[in-house]
Amino acid sequence: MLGLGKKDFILLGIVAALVLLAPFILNPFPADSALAQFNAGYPDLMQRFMIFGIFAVGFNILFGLTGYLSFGHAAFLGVGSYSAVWMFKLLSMNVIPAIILSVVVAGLFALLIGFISLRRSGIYFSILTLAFAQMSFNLAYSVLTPLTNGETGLQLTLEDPRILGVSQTAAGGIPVTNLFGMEMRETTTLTLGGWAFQFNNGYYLCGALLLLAFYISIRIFRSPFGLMLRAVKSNQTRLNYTGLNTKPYTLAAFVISGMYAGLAGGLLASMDPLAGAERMQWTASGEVVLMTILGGAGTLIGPVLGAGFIKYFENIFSKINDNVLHSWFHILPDSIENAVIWVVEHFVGSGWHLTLGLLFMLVVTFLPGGLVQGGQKIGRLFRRRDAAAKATQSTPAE
Amino acid sequence: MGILEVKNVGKRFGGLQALSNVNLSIAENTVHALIGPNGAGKSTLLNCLVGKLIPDTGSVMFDGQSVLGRTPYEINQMGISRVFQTPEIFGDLTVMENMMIPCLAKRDGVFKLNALRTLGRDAEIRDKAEQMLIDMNMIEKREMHSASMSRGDKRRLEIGMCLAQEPRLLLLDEPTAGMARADTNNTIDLLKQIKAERDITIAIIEHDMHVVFSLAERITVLAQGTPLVEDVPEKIKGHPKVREAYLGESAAAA
Amino acid sequence: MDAIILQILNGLDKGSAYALIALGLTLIFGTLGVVNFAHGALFMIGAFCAVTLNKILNLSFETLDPTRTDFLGNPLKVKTPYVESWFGPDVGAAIIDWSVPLAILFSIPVMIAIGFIMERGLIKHFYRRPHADQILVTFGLAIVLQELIKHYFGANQIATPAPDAFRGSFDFGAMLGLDPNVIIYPYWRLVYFAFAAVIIGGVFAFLQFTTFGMVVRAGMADRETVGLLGINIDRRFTIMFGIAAAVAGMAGVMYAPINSPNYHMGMDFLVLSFVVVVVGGMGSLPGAVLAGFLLGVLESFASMNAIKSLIPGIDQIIIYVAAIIILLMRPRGLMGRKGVMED
Amino acid sequence: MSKLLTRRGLLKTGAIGSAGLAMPTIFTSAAHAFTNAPTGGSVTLGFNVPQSGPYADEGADELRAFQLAVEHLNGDGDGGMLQTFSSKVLEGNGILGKKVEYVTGDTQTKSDAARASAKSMIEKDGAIMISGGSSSGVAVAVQGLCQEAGVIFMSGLTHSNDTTGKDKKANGFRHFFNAYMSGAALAPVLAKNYGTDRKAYHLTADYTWGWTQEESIKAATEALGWTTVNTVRTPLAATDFSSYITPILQTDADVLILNHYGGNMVNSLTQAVQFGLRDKVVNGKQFEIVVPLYSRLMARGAGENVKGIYGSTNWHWSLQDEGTKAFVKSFGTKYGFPPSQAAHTCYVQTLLYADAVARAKSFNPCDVGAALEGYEFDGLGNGKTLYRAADHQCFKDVLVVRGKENPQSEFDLLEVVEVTPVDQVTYAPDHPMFAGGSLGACNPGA
Repeated sequence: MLGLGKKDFILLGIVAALVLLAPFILNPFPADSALAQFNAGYPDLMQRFMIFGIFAVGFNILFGLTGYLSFGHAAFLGVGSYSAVWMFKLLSMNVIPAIILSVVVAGLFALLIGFISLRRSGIYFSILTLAFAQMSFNLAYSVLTPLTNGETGLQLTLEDPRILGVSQTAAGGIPVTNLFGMEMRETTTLTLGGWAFQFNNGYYLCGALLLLAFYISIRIFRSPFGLMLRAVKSNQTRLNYTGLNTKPYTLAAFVISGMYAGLAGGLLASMDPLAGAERMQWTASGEVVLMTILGGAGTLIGPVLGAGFIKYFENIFSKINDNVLHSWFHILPDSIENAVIWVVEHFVGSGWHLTLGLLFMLVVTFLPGGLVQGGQKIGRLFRRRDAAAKATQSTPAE
Repeated sequence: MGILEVKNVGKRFGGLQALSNVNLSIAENTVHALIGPNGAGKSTLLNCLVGKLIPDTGSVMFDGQSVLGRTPYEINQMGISRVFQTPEIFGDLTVMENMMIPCLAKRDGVFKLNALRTLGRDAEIRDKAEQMLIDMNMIEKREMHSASMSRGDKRRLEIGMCLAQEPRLLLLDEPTAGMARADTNNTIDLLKQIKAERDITIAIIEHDMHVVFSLAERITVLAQGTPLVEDVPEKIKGHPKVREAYLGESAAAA
Repeated sequence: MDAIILQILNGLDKGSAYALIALGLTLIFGTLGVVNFAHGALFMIGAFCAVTLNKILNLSFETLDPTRTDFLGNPLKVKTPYVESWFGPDVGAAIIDWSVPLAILFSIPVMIAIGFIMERGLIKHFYRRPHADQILVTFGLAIVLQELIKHYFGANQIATPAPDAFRGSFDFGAMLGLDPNVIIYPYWRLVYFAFAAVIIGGVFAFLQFTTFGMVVRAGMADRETVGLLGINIDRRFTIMFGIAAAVAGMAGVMYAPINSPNYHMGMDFLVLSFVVVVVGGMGSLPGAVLAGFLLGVLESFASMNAIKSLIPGIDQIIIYVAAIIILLMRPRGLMGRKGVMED
Repeated sequence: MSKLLTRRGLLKTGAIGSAGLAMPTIFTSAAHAFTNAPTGGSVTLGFNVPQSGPYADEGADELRAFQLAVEHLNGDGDGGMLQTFSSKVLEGNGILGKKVEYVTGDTQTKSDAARASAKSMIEKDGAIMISGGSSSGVAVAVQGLCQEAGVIFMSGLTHSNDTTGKDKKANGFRHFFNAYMSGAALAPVLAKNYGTDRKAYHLTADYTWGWTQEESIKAATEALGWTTVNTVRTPLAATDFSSYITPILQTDADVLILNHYGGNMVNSLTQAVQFGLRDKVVNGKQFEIVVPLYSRLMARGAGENVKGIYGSTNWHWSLQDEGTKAFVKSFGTKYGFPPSQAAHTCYVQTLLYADAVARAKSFNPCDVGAALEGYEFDGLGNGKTLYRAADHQCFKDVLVVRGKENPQSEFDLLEVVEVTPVDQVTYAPDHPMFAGGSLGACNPGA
């Protein structure tokens, strides 16, 4: 189906189902319950899951397959965002031209940086990419302010000369991003009992593009090109003496993953038309590295899981404050309540980084293959139990 | 005119003249062995043939075309394949995947961005790779992780990968180094079989005289960076200059 | 001319900070083959050793002064440090004043202990793991360490002054018979430079002239062979990790008066120190030191007004521009060895 | 069983024919008049402060102030500045009788992250007002978001001219003072103390706030006769300023103005003092250093070096008016130390929002905005204050402060040397430093 093997098709199907049903799956708790804090089913975060999923899937094509560890991929996400916002400012609020431009610009930028950086390998390559990205960030933050609006980030204004469209709406506001008239921010809320499920246009656009990105990534993994990339990681000498030039392969992988990053950047801007320079900072590049390794580098679904994991912590755990803790633990006696809260508050709210750091260490120590390996372990456990159950059932029959 | 013509090749590393005035002609469809004591310049010469090193002087012609200044992958695409002293295979890939890569390289050239084609459905490549594994007697290992195989199997796979490219010249750098006697004999048989079944020229660097004399049709002896003698095996055995080179001056005097 | 001399001094001073951090990082890279993203955190913890000692020395008892009031209008609680009551106000105050130099002594055992615990407890499990895993685990560790510091010391910078004796500047110009008050340089920065030189020299001498150092250098060059010789290289590597941690820590202590420490300072230095190490060449200690000074001097020159007006923003990116140019011209940095971290 | 299905834009209703969704009757399309209109007995405010990154302590202080404000609005505690506030419509029973609840988020001092957490508070938690923040980049970014979302933004600490200048928004309101006001208040004091014949050298953080600060103080000091020797931009990430400080020694400048904030200011000031600048005598005058915007919390990092250094601040706990005293008492009793200027502005903004809702008798952002526009009040610590309608900037007295020579406690870092009257810091809404933007129309969202 779709040119995929059975297993891959099932995987794609599962991801598609998850994307489609995410508004339900991510909102397991009634809106008024104490645990609603853990609900992640609101448009902004769901969009981010998809967008950073795309970013990580693309990064994995480079890192997971070829083993080249880029520490500057955020630069491509950044230029993608800037391109998209400029497109909104100058051309039209339709997201299609913006997204196309961001992918193209990011691809060209990746071609340039990749061409230079790929002259080196290993950590030398990593540092070259890091240096380019940090240069982009520092310049965008200061000298390039006319182009990037510096610290504040590039935003839409009421005076934008939009060629295909209006500078401001009849009501005097800034027009909103749309897909042929379908507004990205439009949300339909379905209230069922205590639950409120939100279905957002922008989210479904991101979801559709994630599926497309994921599908292309599967095709690349299963293609001769993908095999060559894995061969690059395994043994470049043999590849060279087998009549193959590694450079265009790695460069192509670099540019493809740069275009994925550009797509992610363009989508970020399409969901929320602002592009901040810190999107290009090394910490942002480091984040996608962490997402990929955490989820499982070189696996298909790993990067998506890693992206979801980190974004969940950033957005959910950081919002748990004292107030919330007290509402959770108020049934406990005061002294115990305070003790429990004293312990827990280290890990939530402003301590969310601590939790994230600990989880990095735990995952990488105990699950060398990332979250995917964790999933496989659990899967194997079930299968073994299944098998055991079957064995006991079948014994009497013999 | 041989398929490979080396003329006046010299190569210097700092103060060391590794090769000087090397002339060598390898005739098509022969097995030609290069022997010589350690440090004689065998590996340097080999590296000059495959593009890893560029000689300071002289010329290297393969089938009438110069290989000098070309990269290893270009020279490979001209029809020269190389087997390394320690098997160079794609350790992270399966045996079948290893074998598909040279098949792809043969068909698609140095680079092809066929990113959306499914490898599993490429019957041409699959059939060719499978046939090659059958030829190499490894088809039952096709799904094995290649890094986990024995050294002999790795060598066999590497030779198979080189043959899958249908090279006109196969260069072997001490193919039996570090092998047990049984593995060595297997390798000799394999090479004999290859030679018998295909139109191929083989150049082999080897220390093991058993291997050399089992296979070679002509032998060049290299000493101190320059060819000493070149002749058929029977003549090389017992040639005084060869003894001298291997055993040293004193031994010859004695 | 004066300007250039001053910028060279600035560059050497910056460079000595870079070189010290890069030195420790390279020791860990070179000996253990571990990409240690927690090295910046070690530097930061060093600086907080100075803060902690300062706080310990300032541990006080409170007496109420009814004649004065605090911001709520209650009687003011006057704090008197215990050291001042034990040793008398003058000696006590002097001890507190000298807390940063004293913190060097305090930091060495602390940092070595932290280094040992890190290596034995965590890092050693990652020797045979891919570099990517090492990055993830040490980055996680760095986050944990800095969050702990943030929790106990807050996010703001904490003033950690140098002793009064080092306040003020040394007048090079006057010494050389030039105009006074032009080529001046703060005493503490000169101390920092000298300190860095001593530490760097000490590490080199240790590696060069002791048997221990010889084994470690051999291990850096070829770990397997040394292992085959039956030398227990692991134990030595643990000690090297402790030494690297101590070097980073001492660099942090001494830097505290120049840059009041906060929990984030390690991350600020992390990227830079990686660039320095790689520009110097993987696995090369002299390379790391050389690159540290080179980049420090270049950065100082780039921030001169004449150059900034020529190329706007050059001081923002000079380090990276230099890194790119050097790495393109010299594939393995200034003095890197072949095959180290190239795959 | 009504109102089960509502459709709206992230923050605003799209006019959609819901005919496409032929759903059972449990789905109805009910548009609210505005975003997150409070239903039930409570109203949710969103406090978006830096909890990680260099401004985390300032963020923590802001959060304390917010909690205190919520307490007071709900009638708990001692009421704080509610007792001294000139408006008396707030009765300690929440806002319009609805209990005040709040959610918090981490801006990380990054515009992206700040917008993400603000969005989550609006989309997920139903926050009707967003407040907080400790930098202008974040304030401008979140203000833009709130404009599009149709909620009110009551900015926290943001000092750039742009927030109520070229980036002003109809839904955004700033109580904090700005760079222009700092310059206008500080320059006369500097002239008085250091004379009108001074040569100034500027080190400026190379980003938007730094530039507006430099522009403002430069204009103000030059108007009084000072000359500017040079203005040098320093990278935001710089921690070692030595290579920017030594060139000053080569010039005949006799004043150094540090247009730096937070960590930049702590490091550049400490290092400038280490280089002996304050011991220098140039042109027969003592060399001086000026820090136009003080943050008491962070200035502690510079230790003794702040002594005698002039700067400006929005508010200081040592003021003796009734409002300040009430607030300091209430805050100090609860937390054990006096509040920072960031805490103060956040507390005041929360009260002002609540008061505007109460006066407008509506949570609709447009009604609230109208109630705030042109509103004049007193008793909140800064004397008589006007929320100007033209740009949503508060106009009030500005404090000129100096690092204290003999501090009595760790909080006693600054002393107020002059309270510059509001007239002296007022400017026309179309002043060139603020020109270029427009408020636009207020957006109620849905």
